[in-house]
Amino acid sequence: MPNLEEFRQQTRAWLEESCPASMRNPINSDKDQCWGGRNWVFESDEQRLWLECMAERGWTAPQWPKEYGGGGLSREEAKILKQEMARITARRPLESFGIDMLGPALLKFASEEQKQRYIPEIIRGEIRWCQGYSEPNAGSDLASLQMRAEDKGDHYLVNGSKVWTSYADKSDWIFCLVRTDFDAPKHKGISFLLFDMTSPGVSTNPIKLISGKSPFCETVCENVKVPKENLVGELNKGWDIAKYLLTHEREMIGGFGLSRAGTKTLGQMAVSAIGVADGRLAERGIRTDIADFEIDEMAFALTIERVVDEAKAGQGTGAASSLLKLYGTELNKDRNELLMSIGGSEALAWESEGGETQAQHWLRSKGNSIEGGTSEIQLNIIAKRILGMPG
Amino acid sequence: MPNLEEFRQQTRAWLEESCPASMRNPINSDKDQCWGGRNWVFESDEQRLWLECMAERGWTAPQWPKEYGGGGLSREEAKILKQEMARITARRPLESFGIDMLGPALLKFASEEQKQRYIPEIIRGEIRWCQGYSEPNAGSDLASLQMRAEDKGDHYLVNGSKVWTSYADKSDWIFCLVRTDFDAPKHKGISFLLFDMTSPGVSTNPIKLISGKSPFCETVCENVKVPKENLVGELNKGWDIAKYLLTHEREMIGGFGLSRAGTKTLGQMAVSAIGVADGRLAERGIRTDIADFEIDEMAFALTIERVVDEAKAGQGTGAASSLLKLYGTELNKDRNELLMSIGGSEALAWESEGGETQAQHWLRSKGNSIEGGTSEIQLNIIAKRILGMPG
Amino acid sequence: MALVLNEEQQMLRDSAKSFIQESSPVGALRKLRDSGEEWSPELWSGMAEMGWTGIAIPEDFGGLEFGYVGAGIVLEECGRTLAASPLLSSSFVCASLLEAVGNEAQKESLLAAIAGGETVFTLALCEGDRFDPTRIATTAAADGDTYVLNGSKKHVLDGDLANTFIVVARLTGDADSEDGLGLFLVDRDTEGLSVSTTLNADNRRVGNLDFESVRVAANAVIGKPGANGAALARALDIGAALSAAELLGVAQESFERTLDYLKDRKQFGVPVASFQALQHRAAQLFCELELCKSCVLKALQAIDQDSPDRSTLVSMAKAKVAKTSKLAVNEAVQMHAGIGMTDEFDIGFFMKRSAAACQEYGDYYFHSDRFAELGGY
Amino acid sequence: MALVLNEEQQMLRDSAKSFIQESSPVGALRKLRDSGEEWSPELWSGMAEMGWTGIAIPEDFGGLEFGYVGAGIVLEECGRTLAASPLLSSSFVCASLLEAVGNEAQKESLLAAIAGGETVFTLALCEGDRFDPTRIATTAAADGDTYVLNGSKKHVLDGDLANTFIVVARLTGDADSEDGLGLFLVDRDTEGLSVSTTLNADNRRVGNLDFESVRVAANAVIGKPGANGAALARALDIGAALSAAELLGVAQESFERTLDYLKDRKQFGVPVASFQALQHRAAQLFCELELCKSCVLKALQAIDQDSPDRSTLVSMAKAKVAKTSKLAVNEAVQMHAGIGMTDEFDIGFFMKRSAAACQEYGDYYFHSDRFAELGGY
Repeated sequence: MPNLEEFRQQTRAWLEESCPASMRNPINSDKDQCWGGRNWVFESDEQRLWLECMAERGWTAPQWPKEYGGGGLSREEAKILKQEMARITARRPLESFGIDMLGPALLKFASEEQKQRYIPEIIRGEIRWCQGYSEPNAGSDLASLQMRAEDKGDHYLVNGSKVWTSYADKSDWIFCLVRTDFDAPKHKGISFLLFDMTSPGVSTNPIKLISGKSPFCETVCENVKVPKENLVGELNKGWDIAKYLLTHEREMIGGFGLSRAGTKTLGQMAVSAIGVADGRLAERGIRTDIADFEIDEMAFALTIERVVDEAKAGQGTGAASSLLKLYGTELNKDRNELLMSIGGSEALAWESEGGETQAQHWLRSKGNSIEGGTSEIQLNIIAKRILGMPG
Repeated sequence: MPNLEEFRQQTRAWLEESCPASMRNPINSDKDQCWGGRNWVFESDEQRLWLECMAERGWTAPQWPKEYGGGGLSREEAKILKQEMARITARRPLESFGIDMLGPALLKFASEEQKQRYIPEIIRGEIRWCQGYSEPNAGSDLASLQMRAEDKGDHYLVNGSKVWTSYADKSDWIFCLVRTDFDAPKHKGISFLLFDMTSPGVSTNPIKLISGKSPFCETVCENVKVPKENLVGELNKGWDIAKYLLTHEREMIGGFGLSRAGTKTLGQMAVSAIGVADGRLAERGIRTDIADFEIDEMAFALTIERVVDEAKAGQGTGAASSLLKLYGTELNKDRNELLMSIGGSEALAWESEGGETQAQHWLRSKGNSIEGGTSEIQLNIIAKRILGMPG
Repeated sequence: MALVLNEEQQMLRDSAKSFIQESSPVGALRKLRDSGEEWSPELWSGMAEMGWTGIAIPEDFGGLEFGYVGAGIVLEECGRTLAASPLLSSSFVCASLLEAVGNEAQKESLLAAIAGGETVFTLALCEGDRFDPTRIATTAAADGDTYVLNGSKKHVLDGDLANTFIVVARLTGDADSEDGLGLFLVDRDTEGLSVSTTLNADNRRVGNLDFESVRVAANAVIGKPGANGAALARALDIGAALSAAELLGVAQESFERTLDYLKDRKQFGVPVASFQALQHRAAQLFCELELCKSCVLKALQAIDQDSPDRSTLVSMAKAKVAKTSKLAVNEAVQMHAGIGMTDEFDIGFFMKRSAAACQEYGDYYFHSDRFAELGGY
Repeated sequence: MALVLNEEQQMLRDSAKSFIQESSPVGALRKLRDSGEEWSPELWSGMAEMGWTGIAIPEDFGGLEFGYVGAGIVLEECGRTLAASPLLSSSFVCASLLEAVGNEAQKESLLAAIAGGETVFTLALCEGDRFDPTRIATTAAADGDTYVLNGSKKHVLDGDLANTFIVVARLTGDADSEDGLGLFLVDRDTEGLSVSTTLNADNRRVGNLDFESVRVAANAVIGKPGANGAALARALDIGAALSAAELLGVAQESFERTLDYLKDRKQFGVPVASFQALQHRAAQLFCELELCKSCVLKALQAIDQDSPDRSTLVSMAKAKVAKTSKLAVNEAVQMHAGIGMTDEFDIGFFMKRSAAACQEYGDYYFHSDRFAELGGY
């Protein structure tokens, strides 16, 4: 297809010209990742510039419709853009839950006014969003949520708490599941609401994890007034939006299993750390476990590839997200257990000068199989929805 | 305790004198194990003689009361007898479900007349017993059994089928769980019945397993008349007896994990089969798995030892039988999987001149975690009875 | 290349499935076993008519040139019904060797005969009980332009059916050295060759071969003696990858049968499939099987594309599928419980075939070790 | 010897449990961490008053002579509340070395001081990141009747608390040879010794030692240089077995806390403990823990009885408990789910301590390898 080749050439030329040199460096600290929003302090002019010129073309959200400020690219063009950015190791201009989570749901469920209001802001990185699903004591039983939004005529009055709201303390707005019908069966009284985090009555509290500091917060709402126009989709039909978002989230988290592609393999790291005897890794028990892990890791990567290719070929089952979430997160835990064994006593160290320690990565990985729906929930979903087991 | 030492000396002397030379040889074929009963054909005069002289002293059932023909020995004396028999590698004079299973239940639940009638016969090996618990389609849900025993005034009329009745085709009598109340909740309408296998209406059918021939049968009863005096314990209270027997059976089957004590270890067998490289078993993956297995095997053997010692010291939880059944049978399956890997292609052979092949042992071992209550049932029991988990 | 079957391959799968389900359901294996037979010549003729015997052979030599992805599709379906045939030995492994290093005359005559299913070849390689393609003590001594073979081979797959053996024998070097091997065509009835067979748990027979001064003519030498390493390695990768494909069929079918059984069977008044502990185990096994599907397809594509990662991908596939298949058949028998232990019920046949196929062309241990070695650790 | 605690040992367990639960519950660890401290000198004094610092030391040298089963009981209870102390390093491992090869003067003075908790010793052995008691490159050069040490040691347990190090250094041979090692007492403030410490995930600090021409006087040499192999091997077995005992306490307590949590916590309207999949996992873990109890007791008895199988039993125990403890803490966090990931909740402390204790005196891989080696394969 000649126009794709042309698109590639143009994109390459534009990127070469537009992407500042420092935006091609590897990510070294949190500040290197631009999250945008009202209170974002750009670490450099180049960071600001890069966001602005990408946002102008809608390339912070390349496949979103042009009418809302998106890039309007086809899947093939978006892939080319990604490849060309990778070619010059360009950073993502904007990290955003608005783009990764909320946006797709808005495009599917929101009213025209809502799309026109919220989506351009998201694309330009002007509003930073956070997500409010889980609640204290709800856990895997997400639909048992208790945050209330009472109809007060011209507004909803919101009361309750959310947990695991990532970056709630740094976000401008929240998208949120709330209970709007208090008598209906639990899945049926839930609505999807947006509100400004600066509304009176909203407070946030960072949560410390076993691995140390975290972006997670507890978010408490006390008599928060939310305009009724902030309801997305139908009243009491918020669960459909939640399911759509959760499936999306599962796929992202499942990707963890592969997040270190391109770096050294575990086997190579083990050879560096442990050494070789008789032509093989000196610690044979670990060698066997590493081989098992790497086989699974490769098989999992191929499975992602197959799922994507099947979807393209119209053969997909559409039920892969639970499998990917389950397997990817369990693999990442295995990987970290092996890294702890390979590292030996050195891996136990808690403090380091350069970012997180291996021990902290290891502890953090334990949350992978909990957040976004526990492994047990994924197994239930697979058993019931895919395998058709009753009960 | 001087009288124990005296008992040991006397026992040793008596065994030396009484145990025929051929009864000290290892068991090589099925006929070497004497099961007694009406139709038993002794393989030699010595086999008959050994049974008779041991039975005369009650030493086929050393700890049973003297009044019914038992040995009347204390636990310590019985242990000495066992040790002294082991010292000269004397065979067990009688294999018997009457001794291993039925007898203890009779001593606990039967009437005086029943004890006097059945127990001496068991001790002398005159009646061979089989067990009728499981039924086709009942599986783990033992209490859902359907074999009916209707009260016909002077007798019960028995109809239904049992499966997994070991050696039913060779046995004289059966002890059996039957339904006597058809309206009560399922555990509450069950009774414990004994009857003669030559009764009109009883037929047996051997069951072939995936591993080949087996002692298991299906036993069908069509209008079998059973005298009412053959009921053991109270009417409709048979489930208590069943539970007592099952706990007993679990402990026996769990012992499988250790049945090869004294022979070569798996590691040694692997060294013979696979050879050594760089001072270790040449196949390192198998080596790791063997070490894991042998550690578990040793830990399991020590756990049996600990359970026994704790029971002696009055510290026992009394809940160990499910653990032993579960772990012992799973270990035996692991052992056989490893033997298949160690043996390689040779282990796949189906026919051999000397008894069962490794492949047959391997396939047979798969039944260990099913018979006598599946592993899943043992896990349920542990979770609920020991760990107190609800539901 | 997309990790997905193309339209042609999907059609092949559909036709393979319907042919094998009809002509060789699991009941056919039971009948063979009960009558003391190992294979069905009628099934073999049917396979030849379907073109399976030549599916991976170039069109020039009478084959369909469908590649090894196609061969894998066929064998996976055979695995699902446990259909026994020498397809893997003859039409895939031996044919690949002949195609790679045979001379034109050999290819013309032999490949066409294999493609037509008129003859059966098998590879006589291993001499011990564990798969070890390098430990070869059987010798081939040059005598003019002929060779004289001495030694023995064990556990030769389809050893009772094969008309001709491709024998791997040593020209030079120690029993352990990788070089110095030659490939020789030896007919079953050659003087000095004695063949005995062993019945295995899966009702297939393997051959044990003894060579006592077996003379091989010049035209029965394949390739260049001492220089067939790459072709042999590729043939063994083909064997391992296709054995993984067959095993995937075995495992997948046991899983599906078990799932159906759990849904049908009631205990404590509810379907057994409603017990959460079994649901989670089934879901876990499902995931493993999904990974296996990806591995097998990728390994077969790697062969067809002559990928530099071929051996790594093949070892990944065989190791992963062997491990998963073992889990699948163990879960199958355990979840069927009592009835699964009876010979009357078919599920035990899957366990038996799985154990044998796990070992063919290298077991889990062999391939995970090779995977690590190729990974540089 | 019966595989059961005798009455005296049971009383010890009861008193140890109530002392440690009261004086050092898990909250004490949190407080130490939050205030940047590693240990509590008050707790240490309390332990000394209880006699724990001398529990395995002969009465002649001021100890209780309660044996290593007694030491294990104490450490298991410490494991349950994650109580940090240098008991294992000082009172058990170093004391056993001094008792075995120290001369009378050393025993009189040093063992009594250890037994009274007045001083803290630790063993400076490993030089790499994985436990390897034979790879010793630190040298000890004789100079008259003194020795001069050069080299370094890593990850020395309780390296920040110890007043005195027992340093393993090489007199002769390569870095890998098992013979030629000497044991040297080096005080913390000796000239030429520099000590830095690293904070680990479990809030304990390990030491990194550098020896630059550190001169050791004749009376600071323990045992006969080059001939302490058996004593060192025994001391390391003591370390591994007691580390298994502590780890058993960690694992058992995480299991029990998790079980309680599952019973309390409701999801979908029922207690989480009523889900069968979790029940089966809990039951499986229960079985593994029961096996661990048997292993640990047997290994400690083997030390007390000087059994010829001591090393095999110790490696069995450490390998089994390390594997089980890892499972236990992983299940604990997973089953606590979200709240288990928060620092606010205590269960994460068990995961951290488990990882560290798993590695002390050899991890699962080290001990399962040694188990196989001792088993002749």
